[in-house]
Amino acid sequence: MRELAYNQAINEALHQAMGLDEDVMVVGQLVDYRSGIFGTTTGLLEEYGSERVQDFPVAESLMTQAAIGEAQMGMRPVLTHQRLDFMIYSMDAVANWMSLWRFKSNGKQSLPITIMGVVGRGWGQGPQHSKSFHGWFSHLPGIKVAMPATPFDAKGMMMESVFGEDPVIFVAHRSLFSMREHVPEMPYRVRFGEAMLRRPGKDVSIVALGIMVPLAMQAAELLAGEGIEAEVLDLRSASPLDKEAILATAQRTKRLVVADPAWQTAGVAAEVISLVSEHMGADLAANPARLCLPDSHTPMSQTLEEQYYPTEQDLADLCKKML
Amino acid sequence: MRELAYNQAINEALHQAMGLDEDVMVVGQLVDYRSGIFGTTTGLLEEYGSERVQDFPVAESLMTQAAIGEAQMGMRPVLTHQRLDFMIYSMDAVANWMSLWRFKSNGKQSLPITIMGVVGRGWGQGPQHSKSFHGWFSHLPGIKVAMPATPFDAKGMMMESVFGEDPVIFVAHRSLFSMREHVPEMPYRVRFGEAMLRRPGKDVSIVALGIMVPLAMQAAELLAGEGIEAEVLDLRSASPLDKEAILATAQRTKRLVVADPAWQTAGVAAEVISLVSEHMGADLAANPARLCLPDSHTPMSQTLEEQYYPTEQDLADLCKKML
Amino acid sequence: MPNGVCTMNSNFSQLIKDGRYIGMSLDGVDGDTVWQLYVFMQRLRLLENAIAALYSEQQMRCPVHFCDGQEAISAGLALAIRDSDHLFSHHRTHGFYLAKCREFKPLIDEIYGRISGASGGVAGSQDISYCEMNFHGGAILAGSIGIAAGVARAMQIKNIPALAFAGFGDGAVDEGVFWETVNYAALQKLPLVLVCENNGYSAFSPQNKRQAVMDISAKVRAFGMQAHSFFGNDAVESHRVISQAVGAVRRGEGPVFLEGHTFRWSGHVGPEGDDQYQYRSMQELAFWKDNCPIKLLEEKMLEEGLVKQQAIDDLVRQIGQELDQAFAEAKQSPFPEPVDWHAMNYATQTPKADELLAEEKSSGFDQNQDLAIPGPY
Amino acid sequence: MPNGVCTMNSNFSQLIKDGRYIGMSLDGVDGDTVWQLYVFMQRLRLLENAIAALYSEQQMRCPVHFCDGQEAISAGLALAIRDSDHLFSHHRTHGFYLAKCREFKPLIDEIYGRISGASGGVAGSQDISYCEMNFHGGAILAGSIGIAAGVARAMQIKNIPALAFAGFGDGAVDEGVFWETVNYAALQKLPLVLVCENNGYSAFSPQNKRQAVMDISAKVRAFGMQAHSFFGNDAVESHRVISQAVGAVRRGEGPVFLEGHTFRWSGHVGPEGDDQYQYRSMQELAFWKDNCPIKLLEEKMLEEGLVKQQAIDDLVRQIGQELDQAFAEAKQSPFPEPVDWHAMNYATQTPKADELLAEEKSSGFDQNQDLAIPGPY
Ligand SMILES: Cc1ncc(C[n+]2csc(CCOP(=O)(O)OP(=O)(O)O)c2C)c(N)n1
Ligand SMILES: Cc1ncc(C[n+]2csc(CCOP(=O)(O)OP(=O)(O)O)c2C)c(N)n1
Ligand SMILES: [Mg+2]
Ligand SMILES: [Mg+2]
Repeated sequence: MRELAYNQAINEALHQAMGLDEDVMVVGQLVDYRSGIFGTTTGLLEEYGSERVQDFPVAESLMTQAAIGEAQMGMRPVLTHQRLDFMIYSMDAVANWMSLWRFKSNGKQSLPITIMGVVGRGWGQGPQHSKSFHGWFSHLPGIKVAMPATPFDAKGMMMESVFGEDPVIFVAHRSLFSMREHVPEMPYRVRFGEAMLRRPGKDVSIVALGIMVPLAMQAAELLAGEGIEAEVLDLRSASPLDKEAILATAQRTKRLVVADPAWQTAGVAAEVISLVSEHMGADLAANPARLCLPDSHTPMSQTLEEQYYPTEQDLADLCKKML
Repeated sequence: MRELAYNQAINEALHQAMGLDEDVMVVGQLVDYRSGIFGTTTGLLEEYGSERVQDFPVAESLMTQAAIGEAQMGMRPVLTHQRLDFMIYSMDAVANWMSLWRFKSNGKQSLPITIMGVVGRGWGQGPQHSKSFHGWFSHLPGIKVAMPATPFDAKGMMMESVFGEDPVIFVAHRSLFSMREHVPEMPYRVRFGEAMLRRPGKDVSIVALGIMVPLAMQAAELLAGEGIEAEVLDLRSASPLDKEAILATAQRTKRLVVADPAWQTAGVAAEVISLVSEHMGADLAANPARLCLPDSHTPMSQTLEEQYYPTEQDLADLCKKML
Repeated sequence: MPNGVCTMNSNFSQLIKDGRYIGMSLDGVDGDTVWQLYVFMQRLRLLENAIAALYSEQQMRCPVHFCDGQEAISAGLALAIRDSDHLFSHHRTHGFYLAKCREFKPLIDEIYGRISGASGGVAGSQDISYCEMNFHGGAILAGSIGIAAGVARAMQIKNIPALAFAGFGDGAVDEGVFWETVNYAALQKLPLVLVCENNGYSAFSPQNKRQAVMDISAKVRAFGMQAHSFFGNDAVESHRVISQAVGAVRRGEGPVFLEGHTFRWSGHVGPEGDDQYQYRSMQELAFWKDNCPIKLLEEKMLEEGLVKQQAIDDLVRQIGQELDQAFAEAKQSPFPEPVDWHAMNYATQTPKADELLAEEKSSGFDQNQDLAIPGPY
Repeated sequence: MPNGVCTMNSNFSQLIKDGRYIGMSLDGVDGDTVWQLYVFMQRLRLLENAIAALYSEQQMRCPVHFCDGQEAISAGLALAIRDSDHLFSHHRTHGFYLAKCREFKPLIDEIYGRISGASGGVAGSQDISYCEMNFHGGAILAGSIGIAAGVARAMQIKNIPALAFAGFGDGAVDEGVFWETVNYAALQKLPLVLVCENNGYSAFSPQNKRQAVMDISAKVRAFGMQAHSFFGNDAVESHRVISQAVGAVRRGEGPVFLEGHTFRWSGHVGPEGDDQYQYRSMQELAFWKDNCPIKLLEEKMLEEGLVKQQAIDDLVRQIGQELDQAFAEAKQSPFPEPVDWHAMNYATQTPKADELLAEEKSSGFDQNQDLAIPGPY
């Protein structure tokens, strides 16, 4: 079976999407150079030309505003940011316009815009090149948030984002880009709000997001070595959340750990725990727990980075404390 | 005892702060006109002059960047936005610079900046004039978030924001501005992370934030009429949260309702429920609950506004369901 | 020109004599066009007067920004814009709305928060859109100017023979994203028309308190975009400048910036007035009232015998009747039903995805792979 | 000038003959100053060469942006800036850092992530600050230019006799906030110096692909700010233009924008090079290498007999030794200790509040009050 790396899976999704529909366009700084945003946009220019594959001035705010206009005219723009941090310049466009356009038009218009932000991690990215604001985006009505953890999902969620009708923030962790797995060749979809049970288990549920998913799988492996069966639920989208799947896994194991690659306070992990507590807190066999990043900006120095990012062992330990 | 309205309390805080320390400055569109940002900045120009009380171009992004520079030079700028929505233009300055400046300087510099954002509600403010992003701000490390619900707190938290060392987002709900109570004349402080028990009760805890506090008090009154004793905890700051007080009230009543004037998903209400669930979920006598805004943008039409904003009756009903 | 008339750059001083604008001429403009300009202005003025008069009934429960005194710019625009064009407006929507959508009713119903409003009552005066007419408002300054640029870009890519317009004030020019838009539009030669109603103030703050250089057109030109400014209370000149410039954009000559110098009579927001805050001089206001765009044109038309007083009176009466009826209907119109919040904010169908994408099952992820550590970048 | 040298506006074409810059003159600049410029450039070049050479050891674990080929601009800056001035740098920090901070060690230690680094190892090359020296870096484009404006504004308010500087590239000029800053600086006549290293590219994207008008200085002037551009590989001219302009700012004549046209030899980031992506022509690179700022000055100095080859060789050797020692020390320097994350992000003391504010008890809130419903605004 054919394998692709995560970045190649996104690249294939964009190639196919542009081939399927001439309204699809890809816009962002350097999308039309061979390096192609870490390989995700490579080759698009040669195939689809410079109108549809467009470099952009360093003007993130306008880039999103313009996409809103393009989407109104039936285009399906995919925007890229080499770091999600740069996207913050466009928050007015995102929060004050894009997210509420459908609402404000009384449901008459939709904006099928996909904004891919790459989240850095490691090699001293530091505080301005490593932030993942998926918690912010999931708080905001009117947009969806994709956080694919595998190449299969990366392709399928990119396709779903491009050909869906709502604006999507597509959070891609740079460190996942080399991960490989079988990716079907046909254009397929992975729907929003459909979590995936990556590993069944009866003792404890790890609900994980994005780059925490491989960590959760490794933690489950560690736990298995000690005879503990952890279930791993990959949320895949941070908004909407698959509430049913979350409640179902919590119901099965009665123990919940949420692993979210973001600051702990008031993020998606808190939302997952709230959901479960509201619906079935009384049924849990142990108090739920979170594994997140510290509520701190990201240090550059390697020794500090090592403290900053939690490990599979940290996650396994947290699960064990619950038993 | 002397009473002041909420806006007058802020105004007095600014007057006193500017009088106490010549490094305090007030900056924002129209701060130097007699209308004075709904009365909060009235009279400052006449007393402290146009260098320290400064109108600003409609350039919110620069306004915050400039404040970061001013704070480095020892100034204590207070920025104002007539609607918090306008502040979103400055999110790069807030998230990529202000919030991480102390961290990035390795603790050598601090930025005592206060940014007051006024949240609209009612009279058809609509989706671009009514958003409160306190959930976003409490997710972000390196900044504090004030949400005073009363004139006393408005003055004390403004003082504490101005003379503290960390950047503060000061969320002021426009609808509170006419509320009156006794406000001491001397310059005093209300610390961050110190919640206030506004009403004791033994049956259920309502943990409330900002404009939800008066609503919670009214709901408690309604409940009292039915023989139910609700405890009301006013968080006062959305970041840091007073974890101890939250856990203490939950421990007392074993029933928790969080009332947060923001979209429900992944906001401060979720954080409060998570905190409690993580620490003592098993001790609760009922599953916790939230009263928030719907995950929707704000409609203009009066009939829709009435559906959009929850009432004290909604809150009382939610509490009753728990008993 | 009186002291404190800071809203005008000196280009126009020779057109003012003893406090009166003397530059108006009907040369090269036919009588029918002049009448259309006049009708447009009267309709807009009377509409706003009616809103102002009825506002205290507290049935129009949304912020309302009046453009009385500024009618000549949207009048010129109304004659140049086509149905297939798109127009984006800032918060002061009424003039721009009327230029694009013509009908009173969808606006009035919207201000009353009724389901029959252009936006079904969810948006009100400052955020109104009328999608069917390619009209879109919004109350955050400058934001929608970039959206208009995106519409223009799509028109360019798709070879759609139409233009994107954005209408805004001198305040929006303070925002950085405005300059991002100017640069991008010039760079891509977009079919974009920027219409600036420079009324000299952003709320209470005069332009010279916010901008080091008053001549916005000169700044825009430095970025490589065509720019024209004109005396914005002269409806005929407004028509001339706008239609000429728009013609050039339609011929593919690239984007243009148009700046009409004008003045708002009302307060910044609401009908109550805000002159108690003394942010502008009464002398300045008097100058602009003396040079009311409607009066200037009316006098010229009468002077040149283009029209009789009777026709004007008939027009005013007829617009009044139309307005009476529209307001009466609006008040009877139903409010929106209880809504499904989710459906208001998210699409419920994905027809395109359904058409193009297959369902596939993941074969399961191999977790025994190391994460990459990004290199220097 | 070869084809594809898009980084230069035509103002400089008469200074180039047969691919060589012929504009250099030492007129009015004393030998000592020339030597200082030269020493600065050699120190910067050799520092970066050493970083590049050792980078593959994987001990400098952070993104590093080199400015080899661009040394003349920071050399000119180094001579004009004072300790009490503040300097804000973009991601390409090394030249700006050295202009302000002079010492190698705090930078090298920072790049190695050590506690002895200028930022204690939390920031690395692209985010480094050295607060004690009033130097601040940051990797988000344009953001810190506005921060510099704020520093300048505070200096103005507090009557501090110093200036704020911001160093950045042509990419930052794309951002709207840059224009907000230019407008505000001109409006307030801030003691601010903007230094643009225009190397013609934002990463791979050439300026003419991003900006409709190439002459940044002309655009800045249209906003009411003084602006000067110069051939940025001529260190003497850089010194002349910068020191003259800075002098004027010090005399209170308002802000200035300075634009040196130059070129980076290395790849955008990291030592590996990125010319495999073919975003720039080899001819263009060759032109700029032929006109290396160090070589141009060295030849001139030797030609005019200002210096002997021996002195140059001694200098290079001595800098090499200094660097060897600094790198050796950096590698021995301790890493940061485990940290208290909270204390890293929040102040632990509030001395000012403690001094000025009393403790008070609320007397309890009367909830029987109605919320206000805001009116039109
Ligand atoms: C980003 C943003 N900042 C501030 C405001 C508040 N505001 C509403 S209208 C207005 C004045 C705008 O002036 P101008 O653009 O000249 O238009 P005018 O009202 O004069 O027609 C301001 C500052 C806003 N709506 N958006
Ligand atoms: C807001 C923002 N957008 C994008 C980037 C990514 N980025 C890093 S350096 C760079 C190129 C900057 O070019 P320029 O300003 O000319 O400086 P140079 O690298 O040429 O010295 C870009 C686009 C960024 N750091 N910040
Ligand atoms: Mg205006
Ligand atoms: Mg550059």
